[in-house]
Formats: sequence, structure tokens, C-alpha cells
Amino acid sequence: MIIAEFDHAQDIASAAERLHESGYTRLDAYTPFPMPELEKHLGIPRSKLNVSVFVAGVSGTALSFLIIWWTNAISYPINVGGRPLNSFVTDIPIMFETTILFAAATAFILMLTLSGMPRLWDPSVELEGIERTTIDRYWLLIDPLDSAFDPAVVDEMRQCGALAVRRVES
Amino acid sequence: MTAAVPVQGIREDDRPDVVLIGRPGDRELTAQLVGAVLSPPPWINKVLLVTGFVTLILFAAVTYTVLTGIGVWGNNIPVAWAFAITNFVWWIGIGHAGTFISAFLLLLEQKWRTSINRFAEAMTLFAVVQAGLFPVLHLGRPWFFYWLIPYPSTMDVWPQFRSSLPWDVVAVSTYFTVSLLFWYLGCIPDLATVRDMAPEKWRRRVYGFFALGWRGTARTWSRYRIAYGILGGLATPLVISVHSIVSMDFAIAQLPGWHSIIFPPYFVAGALFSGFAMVLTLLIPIRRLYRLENVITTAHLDLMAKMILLTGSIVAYSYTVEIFLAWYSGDVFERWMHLHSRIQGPLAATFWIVVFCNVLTPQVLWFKRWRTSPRLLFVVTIFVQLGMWMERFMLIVTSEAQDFLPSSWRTYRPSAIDMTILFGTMGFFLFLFFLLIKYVPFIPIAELKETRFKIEEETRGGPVMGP
Amino acid sequence: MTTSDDPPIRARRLEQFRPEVTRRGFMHAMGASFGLAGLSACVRAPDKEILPYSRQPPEVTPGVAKHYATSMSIDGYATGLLVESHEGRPTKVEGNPDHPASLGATGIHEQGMVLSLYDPSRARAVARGGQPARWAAFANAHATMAAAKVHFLLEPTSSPLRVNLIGRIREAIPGATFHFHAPLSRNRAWDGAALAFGRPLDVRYDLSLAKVVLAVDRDFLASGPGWLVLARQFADGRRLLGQSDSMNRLYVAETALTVTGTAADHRLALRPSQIVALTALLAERVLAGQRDAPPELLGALERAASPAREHAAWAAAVARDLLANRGAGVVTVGDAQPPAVHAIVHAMNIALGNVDRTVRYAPPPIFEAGEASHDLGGLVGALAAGQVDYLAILGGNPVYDAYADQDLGQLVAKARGSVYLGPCANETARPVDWFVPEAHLLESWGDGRAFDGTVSFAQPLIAPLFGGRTVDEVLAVFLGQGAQAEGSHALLRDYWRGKHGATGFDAFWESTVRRGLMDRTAIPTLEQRIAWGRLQAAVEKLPASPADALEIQLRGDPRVYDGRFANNAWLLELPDPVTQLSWDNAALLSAATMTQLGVQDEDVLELSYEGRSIRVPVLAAHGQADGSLTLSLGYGRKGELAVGRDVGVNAYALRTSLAPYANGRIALTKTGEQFPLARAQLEFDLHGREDDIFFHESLEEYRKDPRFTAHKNTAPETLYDLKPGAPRQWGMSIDLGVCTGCSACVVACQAENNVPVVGREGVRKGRRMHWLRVDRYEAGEEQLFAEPMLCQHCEKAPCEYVCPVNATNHSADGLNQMVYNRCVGTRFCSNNCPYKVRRFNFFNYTDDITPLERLVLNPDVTVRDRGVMEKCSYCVQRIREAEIHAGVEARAVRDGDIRTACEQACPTKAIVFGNVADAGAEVTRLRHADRSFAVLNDLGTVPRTRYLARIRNPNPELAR
Amino acid sequence: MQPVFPRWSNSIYRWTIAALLVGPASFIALLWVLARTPYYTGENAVRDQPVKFDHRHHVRDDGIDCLYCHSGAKTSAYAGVPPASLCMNCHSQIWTDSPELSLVRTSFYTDTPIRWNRVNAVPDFVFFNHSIHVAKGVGCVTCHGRVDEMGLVFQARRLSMGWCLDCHRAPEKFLRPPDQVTSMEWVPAGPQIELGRRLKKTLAVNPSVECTGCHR
Repeated sequence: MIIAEFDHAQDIASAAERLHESGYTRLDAYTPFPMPELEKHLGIPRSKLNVSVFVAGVSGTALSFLIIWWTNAISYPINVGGRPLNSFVTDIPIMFETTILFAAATAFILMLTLSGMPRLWDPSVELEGIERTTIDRYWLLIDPLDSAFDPAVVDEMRQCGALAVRRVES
Repeated sequence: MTAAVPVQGIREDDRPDVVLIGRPGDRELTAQLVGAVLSPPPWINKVLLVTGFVTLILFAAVTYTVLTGIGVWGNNIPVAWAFAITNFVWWIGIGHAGTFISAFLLLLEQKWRTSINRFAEAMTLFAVVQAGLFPVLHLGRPWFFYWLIPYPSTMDVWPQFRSSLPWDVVAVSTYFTVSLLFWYLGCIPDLATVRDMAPEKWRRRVYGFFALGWRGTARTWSRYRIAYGILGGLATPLVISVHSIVSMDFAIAQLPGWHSIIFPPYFVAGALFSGFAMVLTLLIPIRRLYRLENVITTAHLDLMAKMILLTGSIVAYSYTVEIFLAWYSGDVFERWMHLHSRIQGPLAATFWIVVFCNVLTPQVLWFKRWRTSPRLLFVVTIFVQLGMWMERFMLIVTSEAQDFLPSSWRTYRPSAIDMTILFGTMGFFLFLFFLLIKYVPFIPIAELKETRFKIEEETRGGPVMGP
Repeated sequence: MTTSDDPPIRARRLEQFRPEVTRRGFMHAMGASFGLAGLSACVRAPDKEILPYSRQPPEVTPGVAKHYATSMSIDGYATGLLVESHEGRPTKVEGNPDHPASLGATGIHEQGMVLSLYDPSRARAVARGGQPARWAAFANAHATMAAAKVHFLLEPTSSPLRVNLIGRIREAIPGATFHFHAPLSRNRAWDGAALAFGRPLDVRYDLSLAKVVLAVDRDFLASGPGWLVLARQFADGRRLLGQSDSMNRLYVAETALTVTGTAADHRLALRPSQIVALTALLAERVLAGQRDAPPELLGALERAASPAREHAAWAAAVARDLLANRGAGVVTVGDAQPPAVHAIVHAMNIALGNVDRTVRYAPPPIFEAGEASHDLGGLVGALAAGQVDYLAILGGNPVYDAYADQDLGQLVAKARGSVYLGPCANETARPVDWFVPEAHLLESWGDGRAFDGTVSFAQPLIAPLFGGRTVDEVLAVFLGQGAQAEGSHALLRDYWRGKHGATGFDAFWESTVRRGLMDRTAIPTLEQRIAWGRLQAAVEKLPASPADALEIQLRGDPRVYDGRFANNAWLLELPDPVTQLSWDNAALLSAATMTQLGVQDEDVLELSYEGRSIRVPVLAAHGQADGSLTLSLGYGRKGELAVGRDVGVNAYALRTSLAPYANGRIALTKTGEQFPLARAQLEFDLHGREDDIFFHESLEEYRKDPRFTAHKNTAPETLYDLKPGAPRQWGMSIDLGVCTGCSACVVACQAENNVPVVGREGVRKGRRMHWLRVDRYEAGEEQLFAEPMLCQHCEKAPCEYVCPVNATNHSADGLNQMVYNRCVGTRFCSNNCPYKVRRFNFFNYTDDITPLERLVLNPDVTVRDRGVMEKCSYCVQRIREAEIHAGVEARAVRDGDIRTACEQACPTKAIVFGNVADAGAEVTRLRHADRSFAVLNDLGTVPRTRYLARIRNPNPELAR
Repeated sequence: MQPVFPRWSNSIYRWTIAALLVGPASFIALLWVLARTPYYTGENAVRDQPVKFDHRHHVRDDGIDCLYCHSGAKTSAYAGVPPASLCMNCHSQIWTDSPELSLVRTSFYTDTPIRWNRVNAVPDFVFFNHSIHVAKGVGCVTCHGRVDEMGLVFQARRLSMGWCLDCHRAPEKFLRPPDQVTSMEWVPAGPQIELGRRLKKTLAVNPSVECTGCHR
């Protein structure tokens, strides 16, 4: 594994762009803040999160409706102020809220779990200077097993403004 | 090498449209913002001590109420709801600005959101905590609050979902949960930053614990952005729905002055109105005390002031419409409520305070000079919050005090306990709030870096225009 | 806590009434401590005990209430009652339908009486000089008094037994003197009759024949002998069921607005002195055509009438109306008026040919009525002269309520010995040597006579809780038997055996005790001829009314009467039927007079007269005569009273033998102080909501359009149609035309439904708990209409759909059910109830009361916990009981099987309850009758309680 | 860098988080279960009595009808506990000097009630009425169990609101001919449901499921 360390967002962006153009596919990066265009260059596919979130939301809607309908109209039907036993109109607020609740919770949980969180330890923490990637350093990771790999990439990175380029075992 | 892109051109401090002054490099920016947490100012402990004490008083008053019965309040028949519900609506209203700012402005991709959203969201959470106290406390038998939740009981009886109170339970708890998730998701990268920057090992441990093992890999970031976007998209309609539902606690009833179709939008506007005011009330001193003028700039104040002016105008309009509809309906009860009871009845004072605070005061914000003057702005926001509390009090109490049968008309006087609880919640709120700014980076570091990066991208060098 | 699973208890053992921890009480305690953790749901019900009878009385089935007949006498006039008993524990009073003075109805005092039985202030032992003593010691000490000059001071009595005992004592003790004292005595009425006819007489009215009634300072719809009957007859005379029905007309002339005044078609508010003059003026007009009336009399009347000239037109109209209805009119006058006025009124009734039709005369049932023994002066003289060896005060509270100038408190000490038989350590108990606790009516055997003389029995429902004794038992002691003296049961039985004879006595006795009265014992009425000469002489002597000084009227109080009910929490909490003032009394002034004096509500005035003075808060009273101040007697009690001590001010302090009722020479000074009054209703103005809340119309208009309320008797258009429910559908109809607002229903409801008392502060804060209240609304200067307001049991109840836990909802038979044990107390239902009939337990009101007071609780009704909502249930416990009973007997529930407490108590039958799905039911007929309407009909609540509009019958001559 | 947390800390961490989430939930579940345990409902809890009265002997051996002692059940809300005088009807003749009965004799002669411990209790806000149940053919055994097999009596059923509703919603499952109400051994000849339906019609049984049927 080759790590190119940058201290500038623009630099890592342009570096990634170059590698991308020269056909690298197995790239990754550590950055202090999200960089959409970088993700593009690294060829990261867009997450499918939204689909599961939608499903969760709909099930929330259905569940709350079923509860209200069954408890108030089926389990113990009681005449309340001459209103209908199953009065859909008054179900809407709760149905809406549960939709949001289920969807939001799912989005949050999936985001974490898909990223291997929560955790306290992962291999990367062993890397020298990794802590600065959440502060002011930008790491570009190049996999030597990449089909388009070329040892010259090290100098290439240096030209792109990498402070240091090192090889680490992983 | 890590120095910021040199600042050129005119001084920006007096440019009220700049959302980030200077071009601090990643490290300086991080240092400044994390500094607030790693080396908090000494005065904050005193503040925590005082507010903490007030909180204890609140708990004492609450315990006394629960043990003795809510007869210790000023409530009576007909005025069966008074302070408790007023406080509830007021706090939940305040709790609306935070999520609105971070979610709604996120969708609109407003840069000026960045510096204030964390802050505003935290305020939301703590305001909702205060609000959440009252629906339980105001019950005659609070220890049976769980009967509002549909669980299979040995009695085979269920909640009654045609009432707006179960709606409240769901709405408020959903709102709290979603706001919490939204806020925490935003916090994670910054907690990681603190973890990695903290000198002491215990700090690294603690913040590491809460950072959930964040490592900003590009893949995580992309998932993060989508999740954050989704939460924003969900939270925006949620904000609107929650206060609409709160307004239905009154709108589904048939009391003159409660049974009104314009309540949901009217209440939402009012909520944002008071919410933005509260954000400014807290922002202005904090910005000064922590010397954050470079990230929380005059532009922010200016834009917030404009929001207050906007929502305030909607509120003022709603007042007018209410009174007009009452007159136009020709309904004897509605007319009495709006044309006599409220404006010249025993509690008329509240109405006029409301008009002064919510309609007249915000008018000064038409002028840029005043919008950008922190001191004046601070005063205005205080008035707005007083006004909004009074508005809820007026809506609730006057309608109950003089409804259909004159024989049961009565007015209302709060008891000492009522007052203690109201001010107690304020203390509790500030306690939680200062606890937060002592331990959590209350200005989003990663997002600010991102913003700064965007600005650089857009304009190489040169002062950056805000939205 | 007295509730469904209380053990059957023998009432004779008070110590068995131990308030056990109930599940509810326990939950509450736990709830308070762990409540918010929700743990209370997991608290086990505590273990309880069952105490069965050791020897079960044959008549008792545990759990089945029984009713026993008895009778209650006030100032000697008996009213028949039926008392409900649960395992020997009386809890509720109803009227005895067979009794001529009740006809099944009751007033607030009958309803409230049962609470006094469990009054914690009741004296618990015989005492001598403040030290506990034994009954035997007392009895033996008083067995040998034959030689002494013994003075007995009793309340006026009609009891045959007591009269007999008095006779026997007079023989046994030659020096015995009997005095009869009642602060609101009828002496003036009897003197008036003596003046006119030469002997004291009671007047008996038959209002069922009356077309025109003139009441001069006479509250005959809420007080006085036989008022329940008068109210019923009066109501029957104006119960309109169709436009062809006729309707009587009521004129009232009085100072302070009374219940009768609020029922009047025309009312004249006059200062006390003007009332005399007005009567003279009316008499002048009425007697003008009278042959045998001497012309000098007319002259005298004309002179006496001069202060009332300003009301000549009114008087003329009324006189014409009376003359136009000869033989179908009634003129009646209050006991407070001087004898001459009574005599004048007798003359008027004779002149109008009313006698022997609507008005009859009969000797009073009261012993020695109108004789010197009824004047306290005799005793006062004897005491002052030190001629009293022994003074026996048996009943009443003379030291408190005697005239201030007689100063009985000091004089009692002048007797060489004294005893007081009284309910508690009150004012009179202080100066005496011996004190004997008096048995409560419900602990006593005794008899009495109704206003018409019908002999009525009183039987105990419970053995004396504190060894109380009856007047008769104490009298028996003085007959020389001492401790061997018989108990009241034996005394009564022996006396009547003597009267009846041994043959068939047991049957006679059994039936009399069971029915509570003796048939054919009414006192026959007598022909009377009036002595015009004496009348004229009396009229000549009528005092000229004082100058325009502020005149003060002292009167018996509608709630505590003469003070005997001043320790009764129900009656103190009950808002005054007219002023809606609860707890204290106040100086009533007209708004005009108040501005004149520059005072406002709750300002404290100092009233002083002949060196005595009291401080009393002011209250603006509707219909109060300008230039007059009205103050109720019976408040400001001293002594060991748990509830009534120092409630209100003692007006007796200003009451002298010279000016017992009206006084023009009392000085007023402002003190600048304020006193917080507990006003149950603050707003009397309808704010132009007549057509939504209270319909009223003149007879003339009503006849033109009898269905003028129809548009408010039909539910507005609705999204949700009502589903057909059970075969029985409960509903109620209240006739505002005959409701006088006497408030008997309010106390009846309180007694039946365990409605807690919240006290002065509670009422002031607006937390009264009455399920049924009587609203008062202004209409014009002289009209103050009454509207009983209780849960309307809306079919589209706004309270129901806002309850988050289904604690209030609708039963298939149309009841708006309130489930206390499910209520969490959000109070949303109260907010959304447009009638504001829901009541909230802000504190745990019933936990504060003593075990003794708990005994009054109705075991068929849940005692509500702190923090729950409550309201009128249409007496659902009675409905379900009746249904279960019918079910066990395998039959249907019949119309009239079920009567709510308010309906049962109502003297005028204004309230009718029943099954509105039963076409034949009375309530159904009234519901669809003319002038039926729903309060706040346009809100679409579809109330099950409907009202009949009030129809006034104004005299066209006087109608503006 | 030198990591803050060792590798193995992950699993602990995740378990902790899981526990924080599951903990409160399971506590609530615990309460929910507890409310259904005999501990809470008081089922099957034998309660000691001042007099060792044995229903097995009186009911099974002597064949005394329930209503002889609990006569209130026919006419009143309370079945009632017999007065000592009733016991003495027999025990003035037999076992007149049994020490077991001394308390009964004392009670009778000194006219002081025996303090029995309550076995079957419903909360104060529940108004249960025996007479209507007896009249409509609900057997004693249905709610009180095989009292004839109990030495000391215990509460045989849950007596919770849900339990009441089970029958009030479907009485046909439990009804029996009124003359068999006090029988302990009675079993329906045919299928209970058909008999129940018939009885429901003939006895006009329509139990209330209204709140005020029991709460007043």
C-alpha cells in the first residue's frame, strides 16, 4: 500500500484526477472534510442508502396505521363523541411522524454500520500520522495490486505536491 | 506551505456579506475551534454552577408538584391549562429554529448555515428537553403517563388516537430523536478531530469513545454526505409538522380563539420567530466571548435578523387574520373573544405586550445599520421571546377564561410554583447549553473547512460573496 | 375508604370503622414516590380483611341499601323523610312521598342534615364544669327537683310526646316554667292572627287554585312551614305544556332578592319600612269596595301608605289583578313583618273572597303558639331577678342567637344551676354547669306534627355514636326517675300506647313507624271573622317609616338558616341560591347604593348600633332595594366547630328585641380593609347569548308562537350520523319555567355522589366540585333567572374525542361515561366542554377527611383520587342498580324506576329523567314539547339534557 | 501513531452500546411480564385464616350448598361471609367443644366479628355484583375455581379487567343452567358453545362492556 500525503485539498484532488485518468481503480483517500469531486476521481459508486430508507419509512407509516386501526376499531371499539371508530383523518399526523422516525433512524444506523462503525480500533489507526488526516492532512492510498499500477507513481505524486510518499504494509 | 492563501483586497470586517473572514489554513481553523473545547475559558465553570443551582430548584419544584398535586399551581376550572402548556409550546417553538436552520438551509445549500448550525441544533435539543417536561408534569396523575402509549395492558384498553395528545407524544419524541441523530451525525467527524488533536490520553479516550471510530475515508464521507442529506430532507417537513401538531392541541378543540384553521402555519411561523430569536440571544454573547467574529460574522447576524423580520411579519399577519375572521364570521363567541375579551378583558395587558414585542419591535430590523448592531439585535431578540411566551399565554388562557357560558367565566393568577418552574426550565436550558459548549466543538470544524475550500474553489483569493 | 368492597359493618361499633389502606390510596402513595418511573403499575393490591356480622340482623343483607321513614322538625314543623342506610350507616336523605309536608321532595337542609350526623365537632360525653361526667350521675343529680324553681328553655315544639312530658313535669315540679325560643320565631305571624281573629292561627294556602299570588316579604318558595308543598303547587300552576294552558302570576315585594323574588313575574324592591306602607297601600285599594270595612280603617291605611306613594301605579295594577281574580288569589306575608301587617293581609284575603278557597286558617300545631312562653323576655326577667334555681336549656343555641340586648350569655350564670343539651361545645355550652350531648335526629326516636298537624314519627337509623340524648329523654329525667328514666323509644311507645290503647297497638305502631306518619291527624281548619276595630287601631299605631337613612334588614340565611347548620360543610360550600356567595355571609347592597357609599365588593364595613359593632364585607346584590343593606343571621359562630367557626360575621350581635328584623339607625363606617369572599359565579350578564343559553318569553308571545325554540332543539347538519344504540337511551329535561333555583338538587347531588368540599380558598380559586350547579343570569333590573347546569351528556361530546386515554367516552345507552380510574388528568376534556361542568381533583380532597366523616360516603360511588376529572354521571350507580335488579327479576326497567338524586329532591318537579327512546316516557314528551331547547345547540354537541324555556306572565298593565 | 484503544476493545465497545439500547427496553418488558405473574395478580396465593375453615369438608363431604353460607350472592352485590351465628346453627350441636371452633364461639357469644382475610378482591373502583351473575347462570366455579377442593381458599383466577372482558365479550363460553350455578362438578352434556348460545338467548344475557358497567 502506498500512501501519498498532501497538505492541500486542491493538490490531492488533482493528484487523484491524474491517477484516475491513468486508469487506477483501487484508490482510496483520507480527508478532514468531504470532497465530492475527489470521490468522483476515486471512482466511488453512489451509496444505495436512500432505497432502504424509503422502505423503512413506508413500513413506519403502515405500522402506525395498523396499530391505530386495530386498537381503536377492532380490539376495543368504543363510541367516542359519535366519531367513526376508524377515523383515518385523525390517523394522518401519527402516520406521518412514524414515517419520518423510521426513515431517519434507518439512515443513521445504516450510515454507521456500512462504514464499520461503531468501533474503537481499526487497522488504519496503526498508521503513522493518521491522526492528522482529521485535521490538516490529505492521504491518497494507492494499491500496488492495481492493474494500472506503475512504480513511477511515487515521483508522480511528489510532482503533484505530496509532502511525502511512503509504502506501508497492510 | 500550510499558510492560508494570502488575504488581498479590502478589509472584510465591515463587509456584512462575508460569511468567513480571512483564509485560515486547516490547522489554524481547527486549532481555534477545538481550542474552545481543549482549553475552555474559566468563567464557564461559574456559569455552570449558577445554572446548575437553578436546575436543582426546578427539580425541587417539580417534585413538590408531583407529590402534592397540581393544585399548587394557579390553574382552575375553566382555566385548566395555563403555565405548563404555555411553557411547553414556547419551548418547543424555540426548539424549531435549530433543525430548521441546519436542515432547511442545508437543502438550500446556504453557506452561512455552516458556522451556526451545530449551535442551533444543540439549542433545539435542549429546548425540546424543557418542553418534554411539561406534557408529563401537567398531568393530574403523571405516574400514569405511559397510558398514552399503545401497549398491550392487562386491562385490554388502549389510547384514544382521535385526541391530539397522543399525536403530541409521537411528534415530540420523533422530533427529539431525529434532531438528536441529525446533530450527532454532524458531530462525529469533529469529535474525531478533537480525539486526534487532544494532548491528554483521557481526552483521546473519551472523545474516541463518542467519535465511534470515525476515520474520514472517502467512502465513509460519501455515505456520510448522503445520510446527512437524507436526514436534512426528513427533518425539514418534520419541523413543519411538529408545530402544526402542537397547534392542533388547540385547533381541534372548539373554544373561541382556539378553533381556528390558520393555527398550523401561524404556529410554525411563531415557532421559527422565537427560535431564531433564541439563536441570536445565545449567539451574540458567545461570539463575543469566544472571539469568533471571523467565523460568525456580521453577515450571519444580518441574515438571522432578516429571518426574524420575515417570520415576525407572518406572525403579525396571522394576528390580523384571526381578528378579521372572528369579526367576519359573525359568531357571537368568537367575536367576544377577539374583539372584547382579549383586547380589553381582564388579561388585556398580555395582548398589548404581545403586539408591542412581536409586531412593533421587529420593525427596527428594516434598517441594515440596526440589523448589524449586535447590541440592539440582542435587545430585540429578548423582546421577541418575551412576546412569544406572552402570545401563547394569551392564546391559551383568555380563550379558557371566557368561553361559552358567562356563568363559568374566571380569570387566572399564577402561583409561586408556576413561576419557579418557568424560570427553572430557563436555568436548566442554559445549564445544558453551556455544558455543551464546554465539551463539544460547537462550530462544525469539518464543514467549515469544506466551506472554506468551496470558497477557495469559487474565487481564487479575493473576498467571497455570501449567498 | 368506603367503596364497593368494604366489609359489612355493624354501625353500632364505631371502632370498626378503621380507614384501611385501599389499593387506590396505596397506588397514589407509591405513584407519588416512584410514579414517574411508572412503577406504580406493578404495586400489588394490599391485603385486606373482612369483618362479617357476628350476629346478622335479620333485616340486613350486606350490600343492599334500605330506606327508613323518619321526620325532621325545624322550629317545630315536621317534614317527612326517607333515609337510605347501608349496613346501618345512613348516607342519603330523600323526601317521604306519603308525607303532606314533603310529597317526596326535600330542601337543602333536609339533604344536608345527614352530614351533621358525622360532624367531627359533635360533643362526645356528658360534662360537668368542663370535666367529663357520666349520664347516670347527671340523671340522678336531676331526679329530685320537685321543690326548685326550674326554668326550661326549649325550641318551639309540636311533639305530642314532648307536650305530654311538659304537662307531667308541670305536675311533678310546681315551680317549673317552660320557655320556647327560636331566633326566627313565628310570633309576629301568630300575633297578627290574634290581632285580626282574636287567637293565634296558622294560615294554610292552596296555591293549586291560585291565579294571582302576592308575596310581601315572604320567601314561600324556599322557606317556612310546608314550603315544599307551596313550591309544588305554585309550579303546577305554571307548568305550561301547550299554548292553551293557563298560568298563575306572582307579584313579590321584598327588600333583598330571594328565591321567590327570582320566580316573580313582577317584583318590587323596597326598603323594609316601605314594605309596610306598600301593604297598606294595597289594602287601601283592595278594601275600598269592602262593605264591612270601616271607613276610618281606610283613612288609617291611607296615612300609613304615604311612604309608598311613588309605587301607587304598581299597587293599583296589582290590586286590580287581585280583585279581578276574587277567590283565586293569595296574599301572603313574611314572618318578619309586624303583626299589624299580617292582620292587614288577613283582611285583604277576606275582602278578596280567598278565604275557604285558597286561604284557610287553623290553630298552629306548635305548643302554646303565640303565648307568653314563646317570648324570651319572661326568662330574661326571671334570671335578672335571680329567681331561677335551675335553668335547663334543651336544644337550640340561645346564648348565640338570643337578642343582643337580652345578653343571655351573662344571665345564664345567674341561675343557681344549669344544664345544656346541645350538639357540640358551642356558645351556649360555655356558661352552663352541666353539658349533655344531644342525639342527632337520625339517632333519635320522637314525634312531631307537620304544618297541617299530621303526626310524624322520627326513628333512629343508627345508635347514638357518642351516647347523645334526646330532649324527651332529658325531660324524663326531671320526672324523677333519674337514671331509671326510659329511653326515647320506650317513652314514645308508651305514650302512644296510652293514646291508642293496647288493642291492635303493635300493628298501629309498626305501620306508623314504617310510614313515618299517622293518617287523619291533620288539624281541621276553622271559620274566622275579622275584628275590624282592632285592626284599625293597630294600623293607626303603625310606626312612621324613618327618614331616608340606610335601612338594615336582618334575615334568616337561605343556607345556614338561623345558624344551626353553620357547621355543615355542604351547606357552607353551597353558593347562596341568589347571590352565588359561598361560605361567608356579606352585607348585600344595591350597585347604586354602593356607588353612593363609595364602596366596592369585598370592602369591609363596620356596622355599629348601641355600642355593639361588627365588621362585614360588602357584596353587590342584584335586585337589592336601594338604600337598604341586607345581612344574614347564623354566621360568625364561636365554640368548637371544625368547619363553621368564624365563617362569616355574627349578625345577632346587632339584633335587639326592639329591632329584630329591620333597623334604620345603624351607623356605617368604612374600614379600608378588604375581605376575600368566595363567589362561585362572577359573571351574571348573558352578553346577548339568550338564544344560545337561556330562552325566556312572555306568555303572550309564547301563545303566538309556542314553538319559538324549535330551531334550537334540532341538531345542526353533521358529517357523522349517530349510530342507533341500546334500547334504553337516557336523557333529562329541565323546566326553567318552574325551577326556582332553590339548590336542593345541588346538595342532593353532593350527598349522592360523594362530591368533595374544597373550602373557601378552593371556591375562590375556582375549584368548586359541584357536579350540578345552579347558574344565575340577569334579565332586566328585577329578573335573575336560574339555570341548573350539569353534564349535558352530549351525543357528540366534545370532551370525549380529546381524551387521550379513553377515560371519558360514550355508552351505548347514551351516557357520557367518566372513568376515574383510567383518567390521567390532562384536563383537555374540561377545556373542550362548552358547559364547563367537568370538575378536577386538584388535591386529594377526600383523603383529608376524618374516618368519622367518611361514614357519609355513598358506597355505590367511587371516591375520586387526586388528579382525576369528574362530573355528573346521571347517577349511573342508580341506573345500573335498577338494571341489575330488573335483570335478576327477569323483567324490563320501567319508566320511573330510575330517578336521579337531583330529580328526586326537586320540590317543583322541574327535573325529569328517563328513557328518551321510550315514546311513552315523561321525559320524551317534555323533550319534544313546545319551548324545549338545547343549550348551545349550534355547537352540534347534541345534548341529552334539554331545557324548557322560561315563560313569564307579566301583567299587561305593568309590562313595559 | 500509538493507538488509543487496543484491538480487542471493539467487541466490548459494541456490546456496551447494545446493552445501553437493550437494557431499558428489557426493563420495561420485565414490568410488563410482572403484571401478569401470580405475584401481582395474587392468583393461587393461599391466605391463612383465623379459623381453619375447610371447604373440602363442608362442601364435598357435607354437601352444603354455596348459597347456604354465601346467601348474599343471590340477592346482593356481595356474596357475603357468613355471620358466626350461622356457623353456630350446626356447631351448637356438633363439635361444640372443638378447639378449632373456639374463635367462632367467642365471636358469637361476645358479639365480636371474626377477622377473616380477604381472598378474592377487586379494586375499589370496580363494582362487581354477584346477584346478576348468579341469575344469568355464571357458575361459582367459573370465577372461584374448585372451592370444594381447597383446604384454605385461594384466588383461582386472574380477576384482571382483561379476564372479566373475556367472558363479558363471549359469555356463551361459560354460561350454565341457573340451577347448576352452585354445582362444582357440572359439565355441559353437549358442546358448551351451543348450550351457551341457547342460554344466552333464553336468559337474555347481554353483559355490559361499557365502562360504567363496572366503574361508577
